[in-house]
Amino acid sequence: MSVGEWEALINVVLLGLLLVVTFGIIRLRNLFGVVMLAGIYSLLMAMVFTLLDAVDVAFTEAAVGAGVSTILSLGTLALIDSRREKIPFRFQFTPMLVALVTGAVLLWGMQDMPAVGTADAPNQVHVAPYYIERTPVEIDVPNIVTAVLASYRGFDTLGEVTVIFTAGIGVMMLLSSMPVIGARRRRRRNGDDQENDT
Amino acid sequence: MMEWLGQFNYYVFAILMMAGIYVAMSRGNLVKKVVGLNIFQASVFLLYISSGKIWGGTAPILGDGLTQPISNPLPHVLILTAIVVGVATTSIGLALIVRIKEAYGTVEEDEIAEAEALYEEELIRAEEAEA
Amino acid sequence: MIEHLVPRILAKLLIPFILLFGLYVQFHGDFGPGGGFQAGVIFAAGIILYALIYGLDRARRVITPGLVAFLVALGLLIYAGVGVATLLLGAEFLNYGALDSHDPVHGQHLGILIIEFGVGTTVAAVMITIFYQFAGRLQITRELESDETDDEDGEEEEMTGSPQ
Amino acid sequence: MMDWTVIASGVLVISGALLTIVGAYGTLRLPDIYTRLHAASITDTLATFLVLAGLAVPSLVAGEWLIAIKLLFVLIFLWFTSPIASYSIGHAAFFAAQKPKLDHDLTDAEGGTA
Repeated sequence: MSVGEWEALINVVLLGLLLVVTFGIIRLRNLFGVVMLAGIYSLLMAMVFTLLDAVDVAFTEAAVGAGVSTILSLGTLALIDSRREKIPFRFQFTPMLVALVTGAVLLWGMQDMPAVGTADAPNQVHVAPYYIERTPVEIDVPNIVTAVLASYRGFDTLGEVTVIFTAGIGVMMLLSSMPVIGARRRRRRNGDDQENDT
Repeated sequence: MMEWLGQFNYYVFAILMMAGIYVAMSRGNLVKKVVGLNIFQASVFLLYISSGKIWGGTAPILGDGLTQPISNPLPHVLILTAIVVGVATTSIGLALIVRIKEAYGTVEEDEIAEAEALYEEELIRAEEAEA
Repeated sequence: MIEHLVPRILAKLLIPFILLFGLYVQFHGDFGPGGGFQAGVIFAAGIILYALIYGLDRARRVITPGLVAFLVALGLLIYAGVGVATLLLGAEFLNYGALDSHDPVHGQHLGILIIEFGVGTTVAAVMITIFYQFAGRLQITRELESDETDDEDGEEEEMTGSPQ
Repeated sequence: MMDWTVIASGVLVISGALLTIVGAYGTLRLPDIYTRLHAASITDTLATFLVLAGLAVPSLVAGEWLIAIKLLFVLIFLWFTSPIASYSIGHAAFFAAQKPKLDHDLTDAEGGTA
């Protein structure tokens, strides 16, 4: 077997594990378990990315998805003090219909796409060779991803950094005021009392 | 050489996207909804990265004596930024959940709707009492 | 708070290396996998580990929230400032070739290094901010709850008003 | 590259993978959290050592010291951190009042590994 075939085989195994973890997330009611499975999902995704030659992306996914994201989710769980989902898993028609329609549309649209990993696919022959050929001449850094990220598409990255900045400010605004516990919960309790009175 | 694989990655992408939509729509728990959205998001990452791969290729880092083909670096750039932006927006969602929990005392969708209905009812009642 | 002796010692050993690795990823991003986004997250992870093990108050004393809020804006300003600088030097916005009048390729190197530093600063500061906000919220909510119940003496951590 | 390097690295990696499978099986089958932790932490230390050693063999033979040194750093990092993870889990389980299962069928020797 060639290197490519081994890669494809490992790819299939990892994607299978990814599917198993996804269905675990759907079925599980324990929120702590769900957050942990989401972390495992991110790690598996990082492994798939490594296999698919996206080392920078895998690096980011492992640090962000499995590290920071899990810590934030656990912090949220500690704050909301909710261990289990209230409603057990049951089949729901409308979401399933939407999901099935989405899947059908995606499969229909994917018919024209080339097989995964072919070297003569349209997106491999038009733009990519330009970056691969021009980077050593114009930018001269070995990592093409960095060159494209920071130089060719620097304006795009500026926008992304602005989004992150805005998100940070947003979290600061949402969480830095003194908490008013149960502003609407108390009302609700009063409402319940009134209902009981009548 | 790799005909047996075909579009397997794209099928997995479709299934993951369906799963993400299903979780985000059907579960009442807000934390689970956010996790569902993350699955949805990661499925798109998988689509992009898969489309850039060449079997037997190598990572887009130039070196001496490189003979293999180089996978497409452009999807990597797009997804790299998307991941970090994704966690930033997820944290906004989680912060909103925290505020919802503080205000309503619950993170279940139906209970929030119930509390909100009671609250509005009470507001109307208070207005009527004033009038 | 229970004293965790073993993690404390290990954290003392590991945190400098985590921060060092963050810097390596930051400035070696041109040559290998890495760059501002990853480095920022790794750097923030080091600080978050410190806060998790030694307590939020001590972390806030080392890296003050004011400093972090300043860094959030500073990173973005560095990035946009490079763009303005290239404009002033007579090239297009974010065309780093103008940064070095003799050798455009060297200018590109310089530009990439600076804007990656800006990206790293903003990402690290935002991640630390988000963690501080969540952890500070947790601390304050716990204190409020222990005030409400009053049946157990709460942890004797000084309360600093808003979790800024 | 000579043939024996491939064999040596293959043997090391595959034995590491087999140990990982044993650890995973133990994590599933053992009765309580402490014994499961024991199974998992064996995987963390010995299996990662074998896999990383297997990866280091070809680069050492090819004279690429930098790769081997990086792998050594990964190994040191894992050896420092994964026992801490195991310690923290065990600590948390103990303070969450998880009792170890002491079945009368278990002998003392097996209880000692828990």
